[in-house]
Amino acid sequence: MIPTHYYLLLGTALFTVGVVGVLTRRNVIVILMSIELMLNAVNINLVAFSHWFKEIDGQAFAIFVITDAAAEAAIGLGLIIALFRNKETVNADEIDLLKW
Amino acid sequence: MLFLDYIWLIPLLPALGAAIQFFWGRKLSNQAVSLVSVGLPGISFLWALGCFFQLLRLDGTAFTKVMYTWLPAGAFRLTDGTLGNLTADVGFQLDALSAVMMLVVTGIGFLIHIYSIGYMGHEGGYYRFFGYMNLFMFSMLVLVLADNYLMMFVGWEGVGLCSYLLIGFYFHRKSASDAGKKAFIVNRIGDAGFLLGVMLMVVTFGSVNFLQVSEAARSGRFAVGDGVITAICILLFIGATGKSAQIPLYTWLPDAMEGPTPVSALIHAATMVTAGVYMVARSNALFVLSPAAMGLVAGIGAATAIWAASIGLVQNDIKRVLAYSTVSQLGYMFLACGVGAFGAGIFHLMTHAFFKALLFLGSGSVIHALSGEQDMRKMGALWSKIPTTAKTMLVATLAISGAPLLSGFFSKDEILWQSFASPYGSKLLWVVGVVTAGLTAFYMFRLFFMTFAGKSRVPHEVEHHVHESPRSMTIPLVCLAVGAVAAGWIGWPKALGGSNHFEHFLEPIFENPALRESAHHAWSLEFGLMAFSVLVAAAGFYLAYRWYVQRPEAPERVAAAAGPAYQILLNKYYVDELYDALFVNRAKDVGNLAAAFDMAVVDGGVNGVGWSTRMTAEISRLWDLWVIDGLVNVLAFTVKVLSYPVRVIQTGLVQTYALLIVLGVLIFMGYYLIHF
Amino acid sequence: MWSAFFQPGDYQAVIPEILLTMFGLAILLLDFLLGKRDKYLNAVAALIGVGFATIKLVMFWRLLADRIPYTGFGGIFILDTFAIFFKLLIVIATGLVVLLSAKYLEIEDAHYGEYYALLLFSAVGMMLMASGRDLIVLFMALELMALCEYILTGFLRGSRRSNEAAMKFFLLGAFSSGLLLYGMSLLYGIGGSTNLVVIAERLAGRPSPDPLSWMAMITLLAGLFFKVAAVPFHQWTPDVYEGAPTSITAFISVAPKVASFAILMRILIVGIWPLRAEWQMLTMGVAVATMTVGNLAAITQTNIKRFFGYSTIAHVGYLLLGLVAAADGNSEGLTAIAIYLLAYAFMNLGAFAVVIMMRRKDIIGEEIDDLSGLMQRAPGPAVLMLIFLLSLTGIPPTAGFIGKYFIFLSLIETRHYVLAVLAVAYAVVALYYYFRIVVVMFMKKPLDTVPLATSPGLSVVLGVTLTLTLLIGVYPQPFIVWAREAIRPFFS
Amino acid sequence: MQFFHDHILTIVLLTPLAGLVPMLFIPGENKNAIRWWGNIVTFAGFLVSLPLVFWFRTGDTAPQFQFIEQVDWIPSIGARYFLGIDGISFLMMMLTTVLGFLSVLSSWSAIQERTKEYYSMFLLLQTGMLGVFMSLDFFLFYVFWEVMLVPMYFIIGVWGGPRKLYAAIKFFLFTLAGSVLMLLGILALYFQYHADTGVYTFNVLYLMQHAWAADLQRWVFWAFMIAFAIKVPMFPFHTWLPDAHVEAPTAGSVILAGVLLKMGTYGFVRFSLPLLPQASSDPTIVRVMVVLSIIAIIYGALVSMMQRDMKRLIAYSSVSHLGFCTLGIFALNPHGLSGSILQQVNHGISTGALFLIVGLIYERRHTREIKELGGLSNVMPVYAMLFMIVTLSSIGLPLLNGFIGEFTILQGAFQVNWRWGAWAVLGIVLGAAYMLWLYQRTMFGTCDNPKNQVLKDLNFREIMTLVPLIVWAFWIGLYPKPFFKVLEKPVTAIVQRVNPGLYANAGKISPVMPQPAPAPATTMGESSGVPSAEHSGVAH
Amino acid sequence: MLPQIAFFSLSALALASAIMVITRRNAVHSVIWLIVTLFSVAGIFLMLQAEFLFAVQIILYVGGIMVLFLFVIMLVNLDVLAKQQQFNRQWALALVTAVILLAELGYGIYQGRSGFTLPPAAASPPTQGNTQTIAMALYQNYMLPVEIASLLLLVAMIGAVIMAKRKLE
Repeated sequence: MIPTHYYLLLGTALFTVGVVGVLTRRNVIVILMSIELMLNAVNINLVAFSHWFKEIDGQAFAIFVITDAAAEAAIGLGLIIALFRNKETVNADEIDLLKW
Repeated sequence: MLFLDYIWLIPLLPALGAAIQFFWGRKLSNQAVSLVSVGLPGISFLWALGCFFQLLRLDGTAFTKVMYTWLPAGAFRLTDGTLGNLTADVGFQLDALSAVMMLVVTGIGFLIHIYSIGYMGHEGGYYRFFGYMNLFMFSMLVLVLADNYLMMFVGWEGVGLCSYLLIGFYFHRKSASDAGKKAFIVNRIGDAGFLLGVMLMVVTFGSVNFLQVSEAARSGRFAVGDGVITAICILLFIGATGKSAQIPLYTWLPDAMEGPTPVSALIHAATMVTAGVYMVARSNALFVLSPAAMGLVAGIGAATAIWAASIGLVQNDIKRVLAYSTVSQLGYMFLACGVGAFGAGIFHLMTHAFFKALLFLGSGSVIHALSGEQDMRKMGALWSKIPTTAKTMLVATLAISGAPLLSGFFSKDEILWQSFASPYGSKLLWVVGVVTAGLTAFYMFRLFFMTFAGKSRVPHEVEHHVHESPRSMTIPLVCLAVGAVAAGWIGWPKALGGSNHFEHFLEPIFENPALRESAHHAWSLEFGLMAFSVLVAAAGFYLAYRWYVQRPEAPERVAAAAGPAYQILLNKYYVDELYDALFVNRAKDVGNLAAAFDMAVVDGGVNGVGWSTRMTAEISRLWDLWVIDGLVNVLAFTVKVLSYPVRVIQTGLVQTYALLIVLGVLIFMGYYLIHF
Repeated sequence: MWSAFFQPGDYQAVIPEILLTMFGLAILLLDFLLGKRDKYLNAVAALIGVGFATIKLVMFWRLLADRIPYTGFGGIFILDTFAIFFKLLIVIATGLVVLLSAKYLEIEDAHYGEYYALLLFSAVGMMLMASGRDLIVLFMALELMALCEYILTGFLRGSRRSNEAAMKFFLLGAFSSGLLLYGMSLLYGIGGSTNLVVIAERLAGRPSPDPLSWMAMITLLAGLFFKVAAVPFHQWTPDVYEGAPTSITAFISVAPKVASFAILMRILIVGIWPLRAEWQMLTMGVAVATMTVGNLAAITQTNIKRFFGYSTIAHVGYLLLGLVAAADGNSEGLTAIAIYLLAYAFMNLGAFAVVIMMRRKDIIGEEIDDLSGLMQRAPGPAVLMLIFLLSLTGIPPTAGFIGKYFIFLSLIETRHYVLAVLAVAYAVVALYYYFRIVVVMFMKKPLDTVPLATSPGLSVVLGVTLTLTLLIGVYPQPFIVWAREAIRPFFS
Repeated sequence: MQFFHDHILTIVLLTPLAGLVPMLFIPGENKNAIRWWGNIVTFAGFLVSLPLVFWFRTGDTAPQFQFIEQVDWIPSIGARYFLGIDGISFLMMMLTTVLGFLSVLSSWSAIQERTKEYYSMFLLLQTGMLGVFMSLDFFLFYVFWEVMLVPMYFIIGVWGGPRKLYAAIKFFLFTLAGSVLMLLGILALYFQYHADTGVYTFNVLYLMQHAWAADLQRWVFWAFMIAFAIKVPMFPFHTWLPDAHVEAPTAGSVILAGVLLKMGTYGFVRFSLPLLPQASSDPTIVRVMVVLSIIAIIYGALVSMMQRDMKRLIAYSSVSHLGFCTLGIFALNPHGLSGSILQQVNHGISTGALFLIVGLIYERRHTREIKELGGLSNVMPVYAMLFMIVTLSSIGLPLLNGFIGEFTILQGAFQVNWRWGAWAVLGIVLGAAYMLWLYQRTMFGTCDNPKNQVLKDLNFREIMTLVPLIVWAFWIGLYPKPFFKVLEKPVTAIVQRVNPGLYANAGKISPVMPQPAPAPATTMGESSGVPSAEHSGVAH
Repeated sequence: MLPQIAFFSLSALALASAIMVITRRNAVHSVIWLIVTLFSVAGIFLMLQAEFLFAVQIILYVGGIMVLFLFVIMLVNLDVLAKQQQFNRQWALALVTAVILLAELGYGIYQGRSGFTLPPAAASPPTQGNTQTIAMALYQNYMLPVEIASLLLLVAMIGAVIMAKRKLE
């Protein structure tokens, strides 16, 4: 029987990896993937809790999170394409027209 | 009691004249102007006479008429803890004292108005001159007829203003307007003292009304030598020194000679400058309660008398000589008041009004004849050319030097005698008085001889059209000459078998138990002193005769011999320079300093609000910024400095923002994990 | 079994949302039928939808005013006066933005039906945010709103600025919702349920100190503060404001703020009320930082949209102060937030309406200097702008003052004197930068003479916002009553 | 008529605002029509306020506050539309209506561009100022207090001199900084009153009857003090004044000096003293206030002596004069207070007139540099005469208004501590110095500057802008009794609140003055027809 | 014993592949590694008796989203990218921050573990299968969110269309 907080720690670790990805990678697509990582981490938490509580809400929540992830992915990739059309780049640190 | 009931007409008529001049004067012809502005004071003179005679029928009781409540300032706490209610009325009080003043002012004022018609005939701003003169008459009459100190202060300030305006009448002359300003501000300093005195009086007596105050003072609630009373008296006396040009505030009077001569005669000889004496006499009930104050008054008076006389010895400007003699004579009057002889003081005030006004008008007539020349060294041998002026001047000179049986003789000797005999008096004061008498005789005759006797030093282009003044000027001279001779007789002393009417007339106002027994000195002593003083005066006359008629070159030698002393006298003891150095310039410096301070520090300080903890390196650069442009720029700069980090982190890079978000979370968590 | 979960009332309770959704879908279809110059009919349709929704909401209000709220969908959805108040605000703001948009989109040559559809959908999301009482509902609604905003921000596909803004907004938004989700997951773990009420009960029972719940709270609040643009989660605001189409800037400067504050209040006051000591501390720090950054940074801005971005941040700071007071159980704090939002919505939309008028064919008109001499060129808009700026500064008798008044009052009542003094000090700073615009408008010479863009829609917006800005300022009585009624559910 | 009588305050308050509406419909280029309308409206404003002079009741039977009007405004926070005047506000009001009209009249030829906005701003300003003096509800008061800032800002900032923007924003920032602090103070009182009585109210009369905790009083006093001191302006806060005055157009300066500055002193009299009696009579606070006042008196005088710009000079002289006012207030006795209030009116008259006079010469010569002028009395005798009278009234010459105020203030200060009197008297001397010096430098001497030799003397309109003030000055100087009667009751009430000791054992009367002391007036607020209590529906 | 092994191997795999995701130079490789991560997470779900979720994870994520990613990568494929610097300037700072974050979160959870180790709330053992339960939950308790989700997906679609389309009519 695995104690619940093991799962939580795993989730947190995964989450952090995602965060690192978002903070450090230049490629917007990879950033998007990192965000997916974060969401997955959250899902682990949710499911772990739901399993521990022996009730279903957590899993339902996870489903919604996945839906949201899908939607975000769609829009994000759309934006990336539009951006790519406009300025031939997918590097996060090259979109700095707006500052100060 | 027709006249008394309408006593308020006396000040009001001149005021009316003034108003007319100010509003329509420019459109009126000179005749109309003189008609209005001389006629109205004339009427008020007649009215004053009427009042006077009706007053006599009231045998000694004061007549008061309250017009309306002027200043109902409301409730307050007296120093003795009782609850008072300060109200000052617009009211008039006519008793012996104010009656004398009233007559002097209206009478002599009237004459001088007549004189001015001729004297100012050719001046521009004729209407303005008479407007101011009438305004002065009004203020002076309010001053002497008021029934409380505040009303008196009204007149007090009013005359100050008029003297300011009249001294500066030739306002295009800078010296004139400067002199005017000086006069007003020096007066203001005195007035400040007066005001403080009045305030202290209010919190002490709860009233400013003459009768109530003196009643309270005589009621015995206050011991002789009471500190508060002394304070009041000294403060009031400071006011008096300002107005009556006593040490240390006398410097404005000689400068005041910048004004037209009639002004000098009316304001700076006959009436305004005596206001201080009048005020002290008016407050006699207070002064007798404070020997210290009395001593001060006497001391200052005596000192001023001899001081000014000594300066007068060497002045060459005819009017300045007269000015210093006025200061000195005023000193006499204060001496009299100081030794408790208020009656004598007022008596001298009256006589002095006659002969000094005469002297000024005479000198004015001389100046008129010499078409504006005031330096005695350019005069001489005018006796034959302007005889009337010369004769009247002679009378006046004799009177002021105390030649027996002329007005000056009686009043001056009364004072000398009192200063010798009165319990407040002392030998020293008497000696000073006598010496001053000698000096007076000397410099007055010096003036007379330099002007009328000897050989003519008048430049030729002036010489040939030297002429006697017109009627309008000579008539007043004659009238005043008569006064100068006869005015003294109403005060004929007992020592010479007279029955001092004047004394008795003023008795009810100055009744002072302390002086009752001062009478029983041997008349022989009084007579002896009298004779001595006459001799001293004669000596002064003789010296003047020797030097300025017989051996005109003598004065130079003396001056040379005297050396520095002469210079000091000539430069009036350098007092003006001293005051400039001490006060006037300092005040300006402080003003400059304050202005600079304001620009720099205060503004800067206030602008520093919100700035507080900027890096000190910036401050030096910012200082100018503050001083120049103040809060707004500093705030702007502050904010720019503050918004600098904000802008730096606003890099426009997504991941920086994300990092900041995480950092935020991090910091909050850290805070809690550490804090709890 | 069926009826165990649904009362027929449940669907009635969401009729406004349904209406808006329907109209949104209808517009998507209608758009195909419309020729290039009939596109304004989309706007009309949207307006009709908004109108119906408004009417329905008003009816709800009459129904529920000072009664117990209606909870549906098995308790995950609550319709109380609070929700209705905020929904009304959201719907009206949306309507005004629709009015603003038509002319602007024509000038930008981006007049498509999807725009209005998305506006309506995001409005739906916001309304559900206002009345969700369950983490899942709140999250989904939030995402709905957010996604629509991302798209709308990037709606001018041709413009790189718009594009960039959308990208940034999206990345940061997704990232922050990741944080939010993490917090929610922990909260769920702590509470054993996604229902705020249950969570509150469980939280109250937990031992203290309780690092786990702090983690949950902080990550959750980080997500929410991001939405309301509070420091240090604010940085997307100026960039997005500048890049987005002006009408959308106006929209996201008002409606999402309202909705986000609704959800913030719901979660803080209901969900994690037991942790109020902690989140008060947090909010206090954030509020001060937010006011400081917003006010100070606004001074040096030259682009007016960016300027309003920072001014928004400053206002958020004031609003958060209301929460600080509320943490001490002071109802005025929440009333303050409600009224402040009310006032803020109208004055800000009004100001943006004037800014939009500055956008003319081939004149961007987004620099502050473009307003130079507006008084000579167009007295009407200039004076209106003046009034809105006064209101934003908080000078009586305008709406902004009433809002600030309640904030100050709540702070005084809860004895946060230092905060109060700080707040008023920043009000003075605010005067300084808002009046920079006044100076430009009234005391500088005009630069160009091209007449301002006008349209019936804009006029209506200006009229409405002006009326309300002044009305709330001069006769706030009814609004105060409503606001108090709105926050009653939290304190009864 | 009855209606007019009952609602006169509202009518006076709204007349300018009502006049503003038609103004907006006059086409901007029709300048003369706008000028006429502006003058008509302000004159009407003066006329409608005139009946108060006859209707205002004095004496013991009169209520504390008269012409009370109150309507519920924001019941939910207990704010009311509550107007009412006592003697103090009555005088201030009249000053406002008169000066308002005169300054508008004076701008006829001075304001050439953007006339319409100018007059509109003035009408707005007029309403704001009147509101401040009338309102007895703190909330209402604050609203008016802020409202009036905006038009003033524009009057300075649009029609002002070279550094107008700086001066305008400085004015606005200073005043706002103060007034927001005041708002906090108000809220503190408001909340405390509710805490003590369970009633939310801004009703000043209620708050005045409440007994506040000492430390609360002290804090609130400082909050108010800063707001009012900036407005007055008292010594360290005065630096905005010279800038504002120098840059503002003539009429702006007139209103600024004549009315706006009074709001500070009025605030002290109306709110600080009766609301916070312990704090206001606290020795240290009194000492601070008095010292600041005396510094202001002397400092202002000295600085103005050194100014080269006429307006700056007069601005600093205002600092000095208002120092007298604050000094009188914090003497906390009837003489000090009534003198102070009277002096505020006087300052409005004299300094207002002085600014008008400077404006007249500025219109002709477009300079205010003193050294540019000189010997003007040769070419402009009428101008010179009027200037002289105004100068005299400003330096407090008896028979003119200045003296009455200053003497009474000094008397009041002297009663508390003779040193205060002594120091303040210094201010009078210096006052004479700088004013006469100014007069001498500008009016006297030879008129050698060719630019000055061609100057025209005043025309009828210009004379008419000055005459009313001069008449008023003489009225106060010659027969101030009515003013004292008007002030007697409110002043007594205030003194009884701050300094009750003064009337203790009033039976003991000085032997010198047989008149009885004024009967202690009824305590504040009662007999002013305030409804029982308004409870606000705050749901806690 | 077995669960432990499974758990640790799965988590190790998940983390390792996740790190690979964020470190790969070529985006396509990242996608591949991400798929690995998703699989292992799916395994975790399975361990937690969330069969339905396991399925969803595989089908939706791996089958849907990841394909989408690959498409886009192909679409915007720039070989320059592969040669460019992969990490931005702040990476070191970011790394440190993230580690601290991990530490703090970990600490928090570790502190809170007591709440989870005690025997879980005795909920009724599931009467029907996991899928059924979820279905009941979604279509009964969470009807409203489901509808929102539908709207959400619609919006996503519209958005994707607007953004990705070359030009709107």
